[in-house]
Amino acid sequence: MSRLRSLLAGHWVALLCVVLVAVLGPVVPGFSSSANLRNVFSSLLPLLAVAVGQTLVLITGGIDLSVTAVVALASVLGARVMTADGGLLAGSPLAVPAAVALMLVIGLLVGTANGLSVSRLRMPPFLATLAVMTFVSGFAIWLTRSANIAGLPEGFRLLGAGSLGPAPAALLVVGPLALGVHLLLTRTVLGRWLFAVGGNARTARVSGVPVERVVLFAYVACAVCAAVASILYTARLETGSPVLGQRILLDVIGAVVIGGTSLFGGRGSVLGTVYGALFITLLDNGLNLMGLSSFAVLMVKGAVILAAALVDATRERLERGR
Amino acid sequence: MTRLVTRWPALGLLVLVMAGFSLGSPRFLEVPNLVNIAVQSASLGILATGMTFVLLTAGIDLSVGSLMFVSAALAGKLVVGGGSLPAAFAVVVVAGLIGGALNGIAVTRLGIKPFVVTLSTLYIGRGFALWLTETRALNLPDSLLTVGSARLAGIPVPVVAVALVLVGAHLTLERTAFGRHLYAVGADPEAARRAGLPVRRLILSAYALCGLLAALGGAVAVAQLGAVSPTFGRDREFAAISAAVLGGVSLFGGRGSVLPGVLLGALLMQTVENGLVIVNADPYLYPMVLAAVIFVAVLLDSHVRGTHP
Amino acid sequence: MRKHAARGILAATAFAVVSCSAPAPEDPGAGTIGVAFETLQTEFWVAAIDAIRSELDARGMTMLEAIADGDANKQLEQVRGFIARGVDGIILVPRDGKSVIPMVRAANDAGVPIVLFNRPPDPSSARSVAVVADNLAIARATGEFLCEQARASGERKKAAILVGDLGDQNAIHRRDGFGEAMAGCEDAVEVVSRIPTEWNQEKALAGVTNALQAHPDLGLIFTSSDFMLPSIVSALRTAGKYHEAGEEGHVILGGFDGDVTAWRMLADGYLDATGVQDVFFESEASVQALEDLRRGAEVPPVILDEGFVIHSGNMEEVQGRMWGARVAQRATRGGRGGA
Amino acid sequence: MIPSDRPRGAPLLEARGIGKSFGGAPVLEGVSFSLEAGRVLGLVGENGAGKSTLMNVLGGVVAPDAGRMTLGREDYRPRTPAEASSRGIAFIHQELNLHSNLSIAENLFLARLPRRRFTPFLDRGWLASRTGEILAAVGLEVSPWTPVSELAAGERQLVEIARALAADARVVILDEPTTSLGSAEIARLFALLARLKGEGRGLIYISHSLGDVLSQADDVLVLRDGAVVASGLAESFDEPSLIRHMVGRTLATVFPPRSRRRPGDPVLEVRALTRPGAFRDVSFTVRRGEVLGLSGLMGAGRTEVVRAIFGLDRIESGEVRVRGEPLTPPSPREAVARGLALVTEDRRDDGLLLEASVADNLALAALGAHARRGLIDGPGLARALAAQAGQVRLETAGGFARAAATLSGGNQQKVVLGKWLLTRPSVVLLDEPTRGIDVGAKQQVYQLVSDLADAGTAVLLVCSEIEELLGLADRILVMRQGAVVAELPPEDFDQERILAAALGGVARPEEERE
Repeated sequence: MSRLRSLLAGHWVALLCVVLVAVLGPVVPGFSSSANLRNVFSSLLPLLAVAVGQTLVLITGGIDLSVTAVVALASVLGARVMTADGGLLAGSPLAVPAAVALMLVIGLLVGTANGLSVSRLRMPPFLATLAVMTFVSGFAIWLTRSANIAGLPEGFRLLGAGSLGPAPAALLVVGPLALGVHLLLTRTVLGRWLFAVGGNARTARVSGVPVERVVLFAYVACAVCAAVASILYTARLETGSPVLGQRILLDVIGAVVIGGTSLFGGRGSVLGTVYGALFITLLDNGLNLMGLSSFAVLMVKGAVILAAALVDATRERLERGR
Repeated sequence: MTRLVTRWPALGLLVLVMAGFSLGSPRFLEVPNLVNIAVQSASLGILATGMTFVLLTAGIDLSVGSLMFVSAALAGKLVVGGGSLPAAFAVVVVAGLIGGALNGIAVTRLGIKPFVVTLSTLYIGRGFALWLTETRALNLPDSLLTVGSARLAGIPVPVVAVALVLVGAHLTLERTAFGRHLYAVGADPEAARRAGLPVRRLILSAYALCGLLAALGGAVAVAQLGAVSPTFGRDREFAAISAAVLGGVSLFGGRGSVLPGVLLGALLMQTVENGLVIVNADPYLYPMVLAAVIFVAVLLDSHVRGTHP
Repeated sequence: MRKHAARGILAATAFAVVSCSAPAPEDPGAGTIGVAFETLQTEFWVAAIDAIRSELDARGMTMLEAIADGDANKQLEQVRGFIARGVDGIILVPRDGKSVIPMVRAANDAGVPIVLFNRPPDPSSARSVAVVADNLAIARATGEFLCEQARASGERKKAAILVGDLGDQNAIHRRDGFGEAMAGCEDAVEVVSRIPTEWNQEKALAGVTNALQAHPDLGLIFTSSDFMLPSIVSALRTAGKYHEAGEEGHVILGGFDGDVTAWRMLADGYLDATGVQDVFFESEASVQALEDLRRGAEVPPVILDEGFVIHSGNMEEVQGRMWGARVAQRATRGGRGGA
Repeated sequence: MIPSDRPRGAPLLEARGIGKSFGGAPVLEGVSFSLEAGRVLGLVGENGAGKSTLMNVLGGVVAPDAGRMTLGREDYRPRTPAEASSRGIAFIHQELNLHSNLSIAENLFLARLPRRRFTPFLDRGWLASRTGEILAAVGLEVSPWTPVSELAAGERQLVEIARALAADARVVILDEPTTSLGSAEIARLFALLARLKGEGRGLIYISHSLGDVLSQADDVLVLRDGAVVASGLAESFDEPSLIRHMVGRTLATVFPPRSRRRPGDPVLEVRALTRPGAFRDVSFTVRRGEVLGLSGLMGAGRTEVVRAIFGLDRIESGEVRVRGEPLTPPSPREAVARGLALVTEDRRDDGLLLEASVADNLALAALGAHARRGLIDGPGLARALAAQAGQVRLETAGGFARAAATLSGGNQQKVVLGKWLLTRPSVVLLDEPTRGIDVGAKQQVYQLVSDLADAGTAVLLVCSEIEELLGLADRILVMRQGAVVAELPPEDFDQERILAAALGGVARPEEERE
């Protein structure tokens, strides 16, 4: 039942996306052009990577505010390794693989810190990850003394800009990632455990679910997803930046929640998150193309998220009433 | 003392932090600096008090910083246009109440989760205020600064304001039916409903109060600044939530206190920022030090009070 | 760092001479211009976008605006959006010189002329015109002027600097420029306090108050942006140290931007100097450069806004180029609030 | 206060022809009864018989479609719980309704906290003295400002009753008031009920414990499928007749026949298990095919021992062995891996994922067995679930996709049992497995326990209903104050002896129960 409901929620948002396209298409010049749809797609992918990770954490009933800091720290450290401007491995053929590996390891480490704080030290996720976010992003800025790092190797930049046939290279990263998490949630023991922990951690524990490890996994996976997004963002900008992703948190959580994942845990799906991220990206893109002033963009975005949540709440209430 | 510290980990940390800074600079423990800390904590203390009302109902208000900005912008426009300070103050109060009440209505009547509601109003409010101010800074007349830096019986006005708010909120929460009902609603809304409490109205009032205090906290800040810039209030919600939680307020509702809880939380955060300037720390260290203090405080708190659900 | 910038300008010049004539000529009159700003959080940027808007209006062009709110990725998306929308030109305030390169390249690929406003790109093969003020140099000049004031006072001053958001390149350049000036001024000034503000007035106020507590004899304050001047004034007033230049106990004040508050404080004698970027020149030059590019004319890759330091000594002659002064006078004439 | 000289026989609360349907399905049909002042009406019925809906109608939670009610002499048609309580109806719920973060005084007067005149502030003096009086009346000697979180379960139940007194309720409805109480506390509760009766209040007593109903009630009302199937003076019923009315058929024997089981090798060995403050030096062995009963009063440490064996709570010293091998590290995960299963006493918080589907709940503990390298074998799992549901006789309309929260208590318990049996456990720990479930479901649980033992499973059964232990266990241990004080072989099974051991030779206040 619960899964059916979240599935409905996901499809409902897909419908919303279609409506958005139908409304904006004729009004906004260039909106339905293939170039623009490619833009939407390439903006969607890194956001989706972060959002998919966040979905895992929200399903366990937690929240991870530190994803933005992971994006930033991974970006500068990865760039440090491979930049032609005095990077550790500048010019080496190993530079790109080593940098990518390091970026993923950053995700692993920060995720472990989050996960242990929540599972082992029993800190409330909101504050634990808020503190980690503040620390890690401060650390990233301190490391670079505010400077951005350019001179990234061509091979790395291709991850952001390259394409294979019609598909952007990033799709080859995010597609399998999303599919993997989807299969994880729907087909594996670990997936069921994630839902169980979010549904009722006490019951899960009594039932032999290794609750602490499951929670730890969710935070680690979430941070690694953020690191993947960091790779894409960094490649796309051809720059390692200590403030990369500083402002994406609200988009990420907005996307996941619009996609029908519960903030209280136990409910959510990757498909829903895909739709949610698509919706946010389309909205952003459409508002951008309209060239509205920045305050109008803020207001419209806020109002649309609220309206989406309202429709979702109403729909759910109707379903419950039945 | 030991008992006090185990009961209020923020107090122990505050003592530690103060001891550390006083070693770093002899000026830190001088009375004028302690007064500075009190003045600088005023706005945050008021915001965190408002946040406490909402957190007690197991809600959250992410729009606090945005509401600060909206009410300050409205009142600022009025003053710049020649309105009087009392009129501007009335605007602040009304704008805060209305903004908070709108959050409350969305939460209680529309059935949307507080996180999503206030996330949306965060965007909407900021957009609205930027539109109002044409994204320019509003420079307010000196008369406002005079109020902000005045002293009543030797006590700076912002400190008087925060003291009134803290004591008022404390009495409201501990000694009135409304306050006790908020605790009941936060811990178990279903049982509170069965007991005949007007649950929706209580939650709505909590958000309205939070909005009011956000606006007041903004006013206290503006009275000290003399200006409202487009970044006014940005990210203050996180500071307010942190201060409240450092003071022992639970994010899961029904637990926490304004005195000494929120007071300690706000003082701790502001003391760290103050001390770092006094000892002339590397600017890059600020966020890391503050994050570490918050982390330790929350860690201690969750161990003293048992685990979160 | 600065060497890089210089090299970049050279390289870009070379490229530009070869390539800036590429776009196909068309009717340069009407058209749609995408204007993407990294932020609007200080008044300087608002003044700039307003100036660009009126400049475009005057030429009958339509303006689309986009604010990235400090997020370079969002800005990349916005630029791509403009291109998809089919704009005739882009004016861009990049977050920094490095992350802007893919944006410029995207515009190049689409044949859309692009002008970088206020911040130069790092060296690359991407082609753009940059209308820039050298934040570092102007801040250094301001710092040097403040240094002279301190020397003239005859005592060694303790100084504080309000640093902007550490993630913002302008903030860093201004900090570094001031730092360079102070490095050559150790006889007269000792920097005792560096206050991070995250471009937040409240933090600035608390920071200055605290610095005054730590160093009651603070004699010089430099802010990385004029919009934080009210915070300094408030802190000084509360401490009883807000005095006009020449009065006993005057704290030497310097700023950057040249906004309305700075102009008033200069006029009243409280502010010693502020570094000014010529917003009107930059706006006009940017729009003109776009038109030239569209027409196929040659445009140098870097158009420099020299900027200047305004102080009581030169106020009469240069205030006409100080945007804060113009905004303030217009506001007074039009009777409009907001200043 | 209600004048106690109100003439007997005048109905205090009267309902005539109450009907209610949900989505076209009738839940209550033509229910009528009357409650007289100073009397106790016992209400029994299987889960789903309509008791809770009837109570919700009385409590103003749902409005009836048909019929009318009078309270005193006035029309009674409550629209909200608050209105019901202001008219003098008080509920004492199965799940406690107290706010544990508030003090006793605040709980008693929550919706009517008094103000000091001309101020917005609470009149704490009045609150304290009034609460003190009421607490004295219910025999609870603690400060009115004690947070409820610091009270034991039995004390909380007394606070619930104190709350009814504070509201000066004319009608007090008790819904399974004894489920969380030990025998001594039950005795105290019953004494209090007698007092309430004496004051002229009307009581409605709802319970699955038919013995309690028969001993406490003056009149009895039996509901089945939403209609009254029997009513009359309590004396005219006995347990078998009540059960007959409730289930609509005669249950030949309540407990499954004890087959000739031969306990085999020791499977679960507990050696000198100790945790100061909870239990000390507890040792016992459960063998293959044996049902070991664990008896004792509330707070004797039974639940604590069971949870510690399963690795849920800390052990200070001692050890647990499964098939001769020590169970280390003690964790639920390890316990499950070694073939242990635990049905906890708290179904909602420890047993179920309420929002998740029946299927997800059933599968939770046995996922590993139906997966290869972490990948779930969907069809295989579905087959196993269907088979398991059959074994525990789980019948749910709407199939396995329903949320567990929507099931009746009995079906929820079957889901929990099914979840564990799916792991093919060799040791099953059952903590109050029949609490709060209806007679039919109880019967099925008994059968399951018996079947398990027959199939060679070792069963440790914690149960407060001594009859159930007597009917199911092969051997009974009695705990008192954290220690095992008696072990009884079947030939010594005797209710009196067990109680005496549980109480530790103190004079039994238990007579009223019989």
